[in-house]
Amino acid sequence: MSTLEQLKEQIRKALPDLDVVIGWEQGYDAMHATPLFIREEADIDRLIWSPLCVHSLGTYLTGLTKSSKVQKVGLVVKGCDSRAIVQLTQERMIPRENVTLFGVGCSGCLSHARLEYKVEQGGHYVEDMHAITFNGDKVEVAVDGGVESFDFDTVCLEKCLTCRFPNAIATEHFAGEEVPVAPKREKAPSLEAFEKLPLDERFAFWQDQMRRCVRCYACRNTCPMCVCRDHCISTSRNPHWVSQEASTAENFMFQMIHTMHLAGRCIECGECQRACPVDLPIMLFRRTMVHAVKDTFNYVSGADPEATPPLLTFKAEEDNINERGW
Amino acid sequence: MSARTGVLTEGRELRIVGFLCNWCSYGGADTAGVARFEQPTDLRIIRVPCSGRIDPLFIMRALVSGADGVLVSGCHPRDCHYAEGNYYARRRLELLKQFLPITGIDPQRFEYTWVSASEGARWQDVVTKFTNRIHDLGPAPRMQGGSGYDELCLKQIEEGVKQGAACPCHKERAL
Amino acid sequence: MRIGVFVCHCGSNIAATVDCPSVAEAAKLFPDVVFATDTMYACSEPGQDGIIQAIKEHRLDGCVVASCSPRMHEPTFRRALERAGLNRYMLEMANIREHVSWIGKNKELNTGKATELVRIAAEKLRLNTPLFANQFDVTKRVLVIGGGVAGIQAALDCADAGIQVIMVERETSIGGKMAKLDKTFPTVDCSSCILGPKMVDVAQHPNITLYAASEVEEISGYVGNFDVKVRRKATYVNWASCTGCGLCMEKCPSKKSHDAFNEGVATTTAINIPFPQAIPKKAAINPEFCMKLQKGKCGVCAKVCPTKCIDFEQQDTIVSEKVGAIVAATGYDLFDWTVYGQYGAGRYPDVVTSLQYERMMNASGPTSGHIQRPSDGREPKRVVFIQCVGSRDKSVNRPYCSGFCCMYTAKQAVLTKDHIPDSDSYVFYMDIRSPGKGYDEFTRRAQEQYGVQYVRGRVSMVYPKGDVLVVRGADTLAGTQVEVEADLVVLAVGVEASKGAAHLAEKLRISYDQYGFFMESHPKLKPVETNTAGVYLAGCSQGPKDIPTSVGQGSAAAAKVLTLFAKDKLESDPQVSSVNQNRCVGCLKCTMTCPFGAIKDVKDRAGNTKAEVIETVCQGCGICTVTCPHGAIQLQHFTDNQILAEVNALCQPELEF
Amino acid sequence: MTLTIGYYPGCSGAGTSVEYDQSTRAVCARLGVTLRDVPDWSCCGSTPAHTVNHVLSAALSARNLELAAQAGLEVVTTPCPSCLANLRIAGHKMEQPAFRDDVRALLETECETLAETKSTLQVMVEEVGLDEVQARVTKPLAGLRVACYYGCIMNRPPEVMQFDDPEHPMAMDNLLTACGAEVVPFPLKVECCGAAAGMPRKDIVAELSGRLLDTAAGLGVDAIATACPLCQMNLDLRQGQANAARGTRHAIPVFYFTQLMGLAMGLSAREVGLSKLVVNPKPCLERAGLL
Amino acid sequence: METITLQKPDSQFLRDVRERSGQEPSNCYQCGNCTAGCPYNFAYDIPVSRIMRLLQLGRRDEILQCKSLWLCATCQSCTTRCPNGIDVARIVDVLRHMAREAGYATERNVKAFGDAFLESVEKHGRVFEVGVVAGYVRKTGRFWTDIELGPKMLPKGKLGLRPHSIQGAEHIARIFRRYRGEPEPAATTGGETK
Repeated sequence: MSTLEQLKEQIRKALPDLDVVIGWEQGYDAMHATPLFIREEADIDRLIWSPLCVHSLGTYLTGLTKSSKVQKVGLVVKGCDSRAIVQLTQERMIPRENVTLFGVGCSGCLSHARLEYKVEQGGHYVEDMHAITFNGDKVEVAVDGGVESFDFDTVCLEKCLTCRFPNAIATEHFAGEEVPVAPKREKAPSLEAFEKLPLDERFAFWQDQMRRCVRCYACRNTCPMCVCRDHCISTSRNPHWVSQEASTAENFMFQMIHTMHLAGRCIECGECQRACPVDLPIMLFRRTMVHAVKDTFNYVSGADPEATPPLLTFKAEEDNINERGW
Repeated sequence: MSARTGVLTEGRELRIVGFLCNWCSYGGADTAGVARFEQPTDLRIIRVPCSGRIDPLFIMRALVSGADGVLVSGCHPRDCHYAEGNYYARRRLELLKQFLPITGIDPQRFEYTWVSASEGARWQDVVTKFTNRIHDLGPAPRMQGGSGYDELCLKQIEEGVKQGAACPCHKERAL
Repeated sequence: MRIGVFVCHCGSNIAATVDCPSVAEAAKLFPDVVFATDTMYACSEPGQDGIIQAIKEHRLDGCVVASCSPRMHEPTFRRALERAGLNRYMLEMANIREHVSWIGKNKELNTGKATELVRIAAEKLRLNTPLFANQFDVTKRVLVIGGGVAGIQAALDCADAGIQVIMVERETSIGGKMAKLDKTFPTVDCSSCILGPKMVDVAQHPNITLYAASEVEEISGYVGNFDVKVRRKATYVNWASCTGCGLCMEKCPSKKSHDAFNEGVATTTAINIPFPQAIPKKAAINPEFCMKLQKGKCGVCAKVCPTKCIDFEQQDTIVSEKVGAIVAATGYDLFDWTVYGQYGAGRYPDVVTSLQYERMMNASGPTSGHIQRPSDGREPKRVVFIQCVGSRDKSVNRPYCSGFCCMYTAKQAVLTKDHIPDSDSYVFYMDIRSPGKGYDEFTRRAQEQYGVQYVRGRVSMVYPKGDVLVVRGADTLAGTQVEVEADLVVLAVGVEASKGAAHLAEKLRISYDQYGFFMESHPKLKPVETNTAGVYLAGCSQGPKDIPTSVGQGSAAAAKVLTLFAKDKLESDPQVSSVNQNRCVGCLKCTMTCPFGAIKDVKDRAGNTKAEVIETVCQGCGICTVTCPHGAIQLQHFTDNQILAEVNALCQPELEF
Repeated sequence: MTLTIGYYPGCSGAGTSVEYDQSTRAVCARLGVTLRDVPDWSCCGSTPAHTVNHVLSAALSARNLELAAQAGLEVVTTPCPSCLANLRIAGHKMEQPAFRDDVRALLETECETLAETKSTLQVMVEEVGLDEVQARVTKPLAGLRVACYYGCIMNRPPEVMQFDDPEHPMAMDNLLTACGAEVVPFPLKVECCGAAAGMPRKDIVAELSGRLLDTAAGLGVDAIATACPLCQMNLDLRQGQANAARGTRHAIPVFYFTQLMGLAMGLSAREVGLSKLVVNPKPCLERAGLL
Repeated sequence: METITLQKPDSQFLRDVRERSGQEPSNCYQCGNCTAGCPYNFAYDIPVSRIMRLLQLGRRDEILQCKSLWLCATCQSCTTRCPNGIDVARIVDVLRHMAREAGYATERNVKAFGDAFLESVEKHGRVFEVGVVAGYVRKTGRFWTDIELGPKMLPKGKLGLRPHSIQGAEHIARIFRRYRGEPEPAATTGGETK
């Protein structure tokens, strides 16, 4: 039985006890998947599982579990998605007992942005792509009557290159085989490249990038860890951290709030950057903070439901904080 | 002492914001004042009850809004008036310090330290050292300009449309 | 909002280096500022009246006072505002003295800085709101830590006023250092004759509970409601039945035990009552020297004890007490003088400390008051006193003056002459510090009547030559080197904070200086208060002091306690955190970081979890405010918006120049 | 034990304290310590140089430290405390960049790496160790009452010398105790003997060394052990001058501690250069049954 | 005794000493410990603690003309025991340099001995003790200096009669020349001129 069939079977069995199960279905074209809300058995047939299933569905959880209509939720999760659930559980943001997780192992998801860039580079229009096949290490795209083939590593999400959690953790169900843990890179290549720049060039880069931010808050809305929802301090008057002025500096300040609020919490799902309509490389911020947390507190978020997040605790003698003799 | 501070007071002041806890460091700064320990004048102190009250975002806010340097000081570890505030502060501030370089903001522009209410001389030393450092770094670069659709961007769109290409924003396909 | 700004000259303290009128002038342009003026002394009566009058005249809603540190005069101006009918929290201060005028000489820069500090304060004030205090109950019991003369005085004063007192003493008897002294200066009256009755009063007072051989283990709570855990150390003697008969001491075969009370001048028995006047007069076993506890053999004391109170199995016990106030009177210890290699570093038996010398002179001491050289028991004929050993010496990190050594050295020199009329005494001193009633006359008498040779200069080295000690020093008044042969050398060893003081300070959450002395709230105006409400200081725990000053401070601390207890309810500081229940998402992260357990979870009407602050428990640190990602819990008077207003006031384009 | 270490004998080692040099080499050989002379070493400048100029003094010293480092010697030992002080102070002060530059200008060399200096006494105690010394003793110095005299600059100032107690050093006491001698506590261990004032102002030396001799005599010692050529010379060679000036009749032999160590390890009187001593050591050694 | 005018301290002198020694004379509180421990005090004309006091008062000439500066053997007693951590020996060393520069040498023989010593170093790279004595005698005319010791030392082989020069002697000599600011002999500096 394929992973998908197993998954469907598990959902079919569990569905009577659940109000809704969220998975993915084929989207508006061959290139995209969209979230699927399974409320009755007939919906199960529409479920798909492929590298197109990029969305971290945990982002719906905090909203859903608060709704009076929904009591029990089922969720299909990849490794990265499951870390979000672990982290939310740790922070007591969701009633974990009301959530049923259907885990899968994942060998990487498609980065639409990278694929589209490659297709455009090949002289095609993005709109002309009409089929996609995942064939081991290769991705084949039907475009303009021909087929373009790419190495999967060149068009997958960057997070998949460094992924240490390919298999969903702490789930009630698990479908298919476990995928071996084999990160291809130690550090994200984009971060490695960026860190080679001197400070002034980095600043100039962000000046340029932040100018483009339209403050649509897509990055925030899609973030599974952004639990404040209506009470985000980036859009409130009290407290009033960011002015409504459309300026580069205020855009940057908003990004800083998002980063600092994710310190010790970010599970690197990359949804923020994926959702960004102007493709701001904000994962550079996230990853830097994740590395800082790992180096300083030896802490990996979303890995252990029992752990205490690093900023909610302390040690009188910190192991790795060098106070620089001031 | 004046030999050390003289150079600075002759030049232009830079914008240095200090966040000090009320019980130790603010008192230490008072002690330095009572002892007439001369210091550079650039620093402006904001009093907070405890270093644990200092949100790293205050520091970010100051740096984004044009501060050339931010100095945070609290009670020495183990001496917090509220027992634990400086321990939390240390974790938060350390992460900020490590994060800053990715933004292109020189992490040297932010420092956190511990000064007790009795350490007037130490406070003088910290202020002088930090102010000297900020003067060595010079004024901080500022994020400038409006947001994505300011004139520059509009011009680019206009050009893009002329050439029949898609919106230039979407041209840049970052990873 | 209508804001008034008052820029204080503080005489010339501020005005000398800050152009106060132009600061006031600039302040008039700040948002909401409707009135600004400069004033000679804002804190003086006319100054305060001026503020009150301006509030009324200009219908002000709040005031900015630019003057000294808020740590100095914030309460003063808050009261002034209240007298004018405003809420006390509608005040902001700009510290333009300690942080401006006193640390920079450039008037132009100082004036600019002062103006900006006023601006910060005004911007914050615009967001201030009136705050009102809550009331809570007081436990009218006091904990006195340390049973020296300062602690005894504080305890007796409180107890006499009808307050229950818990006294905790580390040693097996109260009395502290004073109990060891022979005579006291400048009256040369017997120390134990004046202290003894007070010690007995402590033992017999119905309002005093004494825990000797005990230490404070843990303190939690807050002013009016402290929870204290006291560790009663095992003495291996059941004190409830010990009568202090001393039979065990007579029979104990382990007679080489360290005698801490006698400063090691003599030895004592493993089971002992430290001195005849000890309070409580109970025996205790020093386990280091007890053969039964060390090797399992002996047990003689248990056999001879008429009340069978020896218990070799005894363990430490913890008792809990609730108190409303705490007096820390932990006293001092002597500096470890053995770092002075040039004085023999403890190798020469005839070089003794001043406290050892007290025991040697004391009629109830090991030699019954006969001064004898520790090396050969001979009566010394030439005694050299060296002052400032571990005082005023930066090289051993003790730059401060220990205060009372000059006086006790003079006393000891005088007593030496009394004990041994044909003796000569020499005192090496740097300066004679004798500011006290009858003090300087006393040091003069030592020189004029008793013929003590005072030599102004330090001693460079002491070395043995035959059976005498050669003391080589300087006489800077004669301008040369001097040498004297001595039979006995007495070092006036400086004092330092008592061992473990810093550790206790951490438990009490009070500050201490780099030498371990507890920090008072204000060096002049609040000498017995600390920065932690309800915790007071007495005696040498705060800094070196002589007996009358320690006693005075003990009474002062008691007065502070009684003042606190004079009210049935205390007002809590309204500068505490408060939860905006609309914003709270019930994650309760704030409860995880709160050091005081001041936040509890409650359910709102819809059954959603929300955080709620227990106002009397909240201490106002603001850790929760930073923890909360949604800004739902805000520390009143230091809200995000208030601090942001200050940041924004400082960091904005128009301030560039 | 195998230990190789740089060796800086100092000018007096080739002259007035030839027996110190000789006995040091002999004892080291016996202990398995290989001494490699600093190639083409020159005078450290001694007291006269630092009384004239600190940079000149440091340059004269640093030349040797650099030569040693170039020869692959990380640590150099010198028996002479005066050399030791100059070499160590030079190294210490050259940690300041400005001072280092001044020295470079005189030296014309880079002074990139400089060897560290330790006294031979320190090497004996810290590198060789008391146990090792004790193990080599074949003729314990039993019955020899010795006062150990360190001189004023072997341990001072402590920040620079970083060895033993500045007021009550014990290294030599422990060393000679390990060799079986009866070491008496000598209170004036670090008092100055008069140092280089000998030639221009011998009255000073007579007074200061005289005091030391008086004190030692008062303790009833058979001999004094020293670790400094200048001290040894002042106490030994000038003992007669001190006697004359102060009307005393001391005849206390003054050894180098290495000579006594050598004797304890079975070296001959010739091997440790006993004949070079001015006050005849024979009677005291014979009394103690060591000759 | 002379009345000291307090208004006119030689503050330049004080600054020089402070700079060259790296020590702060105002840290001294006149406890006298340096004098107390000074082995040479009996031979001094001004005790070291008084030198410190005169230094605080800016009394340049009195200090630079005193004999004590020349008698100090830098035994470090004062430095080791100063309660204020002042390197007193270093200050005296610096004062001696300044006295030398100012042309004062109130203990001529001490200076002569030092000069003779350094001459020997400059010439041979190492000290040649007979040479030092000879140089000293030449400078002072004190032929009978320690002459009685000669017979004790010569037979013991302690006074080498031949100087031992080293290969690097020329390097040492260059150090001295550069120190004095003398030009190098043409042979070593030529060749660069165009």
